[in-house]
Amino acid sequence: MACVNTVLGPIHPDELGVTATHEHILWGPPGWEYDPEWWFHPPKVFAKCLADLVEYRELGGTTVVCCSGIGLGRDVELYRMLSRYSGVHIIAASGFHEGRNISPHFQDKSIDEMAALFEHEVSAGIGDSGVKAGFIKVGHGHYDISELEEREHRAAARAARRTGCAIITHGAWFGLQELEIFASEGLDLSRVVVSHCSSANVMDIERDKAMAGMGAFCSYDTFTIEPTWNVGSYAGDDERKADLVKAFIDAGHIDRLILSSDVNLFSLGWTRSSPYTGKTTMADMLRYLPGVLRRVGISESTFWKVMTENPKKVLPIE
Amino acid sequence: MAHLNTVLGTLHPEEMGITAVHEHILFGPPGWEADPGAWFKMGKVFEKCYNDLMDFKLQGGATFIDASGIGSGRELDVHIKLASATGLHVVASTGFLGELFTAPHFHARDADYFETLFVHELTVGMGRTRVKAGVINAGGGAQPMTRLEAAQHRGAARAARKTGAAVMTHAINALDEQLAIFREEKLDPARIILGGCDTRLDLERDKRVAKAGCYVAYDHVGLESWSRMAHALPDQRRAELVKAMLDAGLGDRLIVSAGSSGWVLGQGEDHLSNVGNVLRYFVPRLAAAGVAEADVRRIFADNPKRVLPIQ
Amino acid sequence: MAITVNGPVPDDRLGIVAAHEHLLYGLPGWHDDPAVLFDRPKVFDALLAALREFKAAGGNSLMDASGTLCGRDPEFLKALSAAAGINIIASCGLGAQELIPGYFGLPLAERALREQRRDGEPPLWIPDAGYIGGMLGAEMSDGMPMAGMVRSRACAGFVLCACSAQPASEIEEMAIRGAAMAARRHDVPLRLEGGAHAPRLFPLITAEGLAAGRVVIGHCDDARCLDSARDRELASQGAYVAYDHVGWQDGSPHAMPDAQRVQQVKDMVAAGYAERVLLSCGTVGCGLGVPASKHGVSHLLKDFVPRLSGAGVGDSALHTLLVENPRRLFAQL
Amino acid sequence: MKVETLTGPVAPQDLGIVAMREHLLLGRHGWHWAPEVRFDRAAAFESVLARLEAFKKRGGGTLVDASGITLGRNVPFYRRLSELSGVHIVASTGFGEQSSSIPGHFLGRAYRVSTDARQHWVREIPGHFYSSHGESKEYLMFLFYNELTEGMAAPCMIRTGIKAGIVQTGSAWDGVSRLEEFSIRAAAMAARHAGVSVITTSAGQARRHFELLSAEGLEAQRIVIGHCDDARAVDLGRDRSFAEKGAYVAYDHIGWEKDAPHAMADDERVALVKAMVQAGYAERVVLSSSAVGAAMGLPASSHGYERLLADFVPRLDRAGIGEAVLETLLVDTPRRLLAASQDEEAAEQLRAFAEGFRSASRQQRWDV
Repeated sequence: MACVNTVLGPIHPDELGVTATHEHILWGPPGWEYDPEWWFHPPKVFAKCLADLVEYRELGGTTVVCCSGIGLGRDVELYRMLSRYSGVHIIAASGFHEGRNISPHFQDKSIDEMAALFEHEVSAGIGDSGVKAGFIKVGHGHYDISELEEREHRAAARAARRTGCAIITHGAWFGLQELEIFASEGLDLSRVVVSHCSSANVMDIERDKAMAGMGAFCSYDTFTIEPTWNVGSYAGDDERKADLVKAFIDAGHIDRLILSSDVNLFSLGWTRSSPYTGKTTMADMLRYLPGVLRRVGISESTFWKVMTENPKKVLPIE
Repeated sequence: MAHLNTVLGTLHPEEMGITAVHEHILFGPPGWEADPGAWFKMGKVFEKCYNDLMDFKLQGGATFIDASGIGSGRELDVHIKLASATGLHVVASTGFLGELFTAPHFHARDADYFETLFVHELTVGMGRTRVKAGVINAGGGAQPMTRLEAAQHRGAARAARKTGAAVMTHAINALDEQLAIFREEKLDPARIILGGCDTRLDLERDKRVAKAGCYVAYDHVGLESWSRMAHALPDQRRAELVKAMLDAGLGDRLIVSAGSSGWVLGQGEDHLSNVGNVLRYFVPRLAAAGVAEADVRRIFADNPKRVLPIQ
Repeated sequence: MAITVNGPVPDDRLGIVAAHEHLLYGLPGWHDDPAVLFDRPKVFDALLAALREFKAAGGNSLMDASGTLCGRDPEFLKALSAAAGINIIASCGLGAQELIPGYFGLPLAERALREQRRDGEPPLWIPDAGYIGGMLGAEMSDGMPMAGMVRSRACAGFVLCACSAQPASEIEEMAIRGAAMAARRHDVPLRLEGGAHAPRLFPLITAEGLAAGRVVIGHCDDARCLDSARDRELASQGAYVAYDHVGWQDGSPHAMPDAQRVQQVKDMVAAGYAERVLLSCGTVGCGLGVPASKHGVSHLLKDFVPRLSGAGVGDSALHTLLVENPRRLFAQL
Repeated sequence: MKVETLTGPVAPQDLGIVAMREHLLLGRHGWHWAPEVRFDRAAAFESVLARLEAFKKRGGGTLVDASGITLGRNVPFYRRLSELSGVHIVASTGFGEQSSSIPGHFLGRAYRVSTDARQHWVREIPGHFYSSHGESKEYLMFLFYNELTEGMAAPCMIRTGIKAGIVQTGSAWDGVSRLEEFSIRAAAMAARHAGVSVITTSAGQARRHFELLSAEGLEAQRIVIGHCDDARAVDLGRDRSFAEKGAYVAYDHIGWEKDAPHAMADDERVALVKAMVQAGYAERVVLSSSAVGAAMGLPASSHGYERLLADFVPRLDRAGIGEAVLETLLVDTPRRLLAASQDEEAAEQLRAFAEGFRSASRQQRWDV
């Protein structure tokens, strides 16, 4: 009996509707609260996120998957308020991010301790809130999969096998190596979403086809980031990303395609966009992405079908 | 070991400091969600509640007891976010505020049901969470007391004896029946806070119950004569009441609060009173009425520290 | 034109309609009770199976009569309707006195206090029939409200009101007149729960200008107040009489054997009021703090209809009862 | 000359006996998300209060909490403990070892820009967040300096008026990473401008720490090399060389012989102290027990703060350390270290620089 754990309780997969599979409501490396430069006025941030989610819902979106892991901006009570007062289902994440963004408390935990933590958050609940995490987030840095990150991957794989939940990764730089680690742990690769396949510096259609062949989902989720935003590996003009998606669909892997925009409604301790670019939200993706894809020959109905059907294949927990 | 259940965990009584005993963040009768005319912008209201609490904190407050019972404005997520954002110790409470503030689902229930419900919320957690309530509300106001309110009082008394929490009543109209029920359930008077003692003024009654051990709460500070509530009266009268009780040597049984709410669900912004105004305006008024600084400290810090924690 | 949760459906495509069901039913405030377990995915699956069974038995549409506050979840009904391929027509309206929460009662109680207040106070807002009418009308035109002050895109398709045992209290009268106003303004059916007080309240409803052909008197098969003369009288005035607790044969005060209901229907058809009778099971798919019904929605088509045909009710009459009457209820007057 | 404690400024002569390096709460950032760490704040308050009162009963006057910013510091909690127990508490700012006390927020700055040539696509836009802050000692300096002069951060993004009195810093045992070097240099600059002392944590890189602190212009009289009694690196020569240069040496793990794997037995520590005293460096030695009041996810200490006065001082007596020397060790030296000596002119000059620096950082931050 499949279910999807949202912050307001489990729902039936049919209720997912249009789902943005790799978004962030709040995201920031742990420890930002120790840096007074980045303090903010909490109610203004809540009001801003609420307005963005309401706009997302008005444009047809029903579900947002917040991929902020433990200590990386996940705030379950805030998500419950946002979900309740905007009508959008929000799915919270367990797991971490890349190695250096794992909080110091968890850095020397063993594989089994991390697996127990993830399993607890998905099956029992996050802290005292009684809210269950919907999936596990892992990630790796730009240069390699470090020892800590490999531990995190193996722990996530074991927890995912025990709980039946999905794994969403950060970073496609070493996507194939990640899938080998998951396969060595005996995880069914159709439960894995490899994200940021459309990062500027790592577009590689052969790798994506190989991953899709192994059953994993490829998430092209850095679309609405303005090309002028320079730093980091996500920028890059959207036309090249749209061509990549078209090639992926032409290769017959449309059922392994995930589209999203990896925006931060509010960044904790850093700023997602420089002063020269606007602040995009998921609503901008629903407004902007169909046009970008239509120009490379992908119809709008295909876009809405992908946004509705594919997340329903990966997010539900058996 | 005496402790107070806040929405962020436990708290040692010594850390309570100046306490707002009978306040609300959101307050209103159940069923307001059905009427879009009563809807509001949650972003604006959250900011207003945040500003109210921060104003209270900057006036010197440290602990905030939210007296909205089940279904009448108690939203755990709002409490937790405000507690973590302002640094105040916010305590959520269980119990109901009377017939009109009880949702129909609970109308046909008896005292045993209420007892198990309150004990569950005080010891295990509220709703699906494991966040524990800190205080029990026993509302009422109907004269004579209705069956449902009597069952709620009885359930509250039994839960208080079982868990060691304090009971906070909200209206003085049916005082004799309330005290009869508490006596019948053998609830220690020192665990009872009689709210609303400044709605129907009777100094002798206040002295009588204070001598019996109950705490007398003047908890409508700020509801001046221009307010539309039936029991509004000038704050000067309340200051005189406090002075009279102190002169009678009953200062250890006094609680003063504003009974304010950040947002009244269904009626909009509550201009009547503000939790920060108790410290900003009423404390100087007490000083002008001849109340010593130590007595003010006793009313706002020592008395709540003695009655509210779970013994 | 019938307004379903997934948009308007022409009345001639409604097919067989179950006139009074509860997919989710709970007293207002059930969500505050930790003892009430609402496992949403499991309930979704169970109701999906029940609706598919109803569809297999030939059913096409279903009128959910939970009203605004009693457990209705618009997004849940939308997804369920889409998944099962069944038209779900949701309802709005306040139930009987004991189901109306304090928000509507508080201003009236406060008005009693008000007499002692001095003059010059700002006016106290008190809800009246017009306000309730506007509130329910918005549910049918703009969308049903969800928890969290958000309107769902799903709109309500008909209005319901109810009256508890004693003569209607001030709030109930306000709710009934409000519902009638909303039904007239949006030209949708109105369901009055409880046959006992129908004769006294029917003129109150039609006084608001609502056509008799839009009024459904529910629960006329209540064992506590069976009255065939009253049914015929109401039918003659153009209202619909609903025998909508088929299958509730034991375990509750209003229960009675289905055979008796067969007789009731036969009498009405014999008396020539076949166009004024609606049938349904009044099942509770998922009880939120209240007991669910043992029988399912398909009990009407699988068990009751064969009984009726066995008892001599012809196919054309059955077609009228199950398809024509609901169609005419929603059709252009 | 005053000492910033949690209950406000205190005259140095009122400090009494000082325990130079203790922990009230100790937990690595992230403990609150770990389900296995059950932190009962009321019980923790009670146990820490009991240990403080025992310390006070033994004659203790002041206690320095050397957890730094990210190891579980809770300023309102500490202030109430100080008010109730009567013990002056001096809180500390600064980061310690990178893996345990510098969370990811600060790591991003050091790594992201300092990577090697493979980051060819990083185009520098002036004023953009990374380029203006990466590898910036001044940024961390202001983080510590503001906590020493304006007030420490309470755990809800609010700056309290309670100032830190000392800076703690340090690095991993086997080496000093890039960000640890920045935090040590920043600690030295902040301490120099605020006129307070610096105490380091692990003695594995003691000499490197001393070089970095001195390189930033912090005078030796303001440097305390901590944990010199770590069994893995006991070196009397090293301690003596620090003492000659005017720095201080802290033997601050008294009482840990049972709990910590690489702890030194108290008797050996007595011999160490005796050797330093006989070498004439009595005013350069500082004693403490690094006891933990309440631990969240880290090993707690079975001994309390009174262990220093109840158990170790009698051992020193028996070993022949005179009363006058004990007075120096426990009262005079800490008083000199904790007395802040900030001159107004330097503070004013720094304030002007700070304003320029802060406006640069705010210019590109997106204000909500």
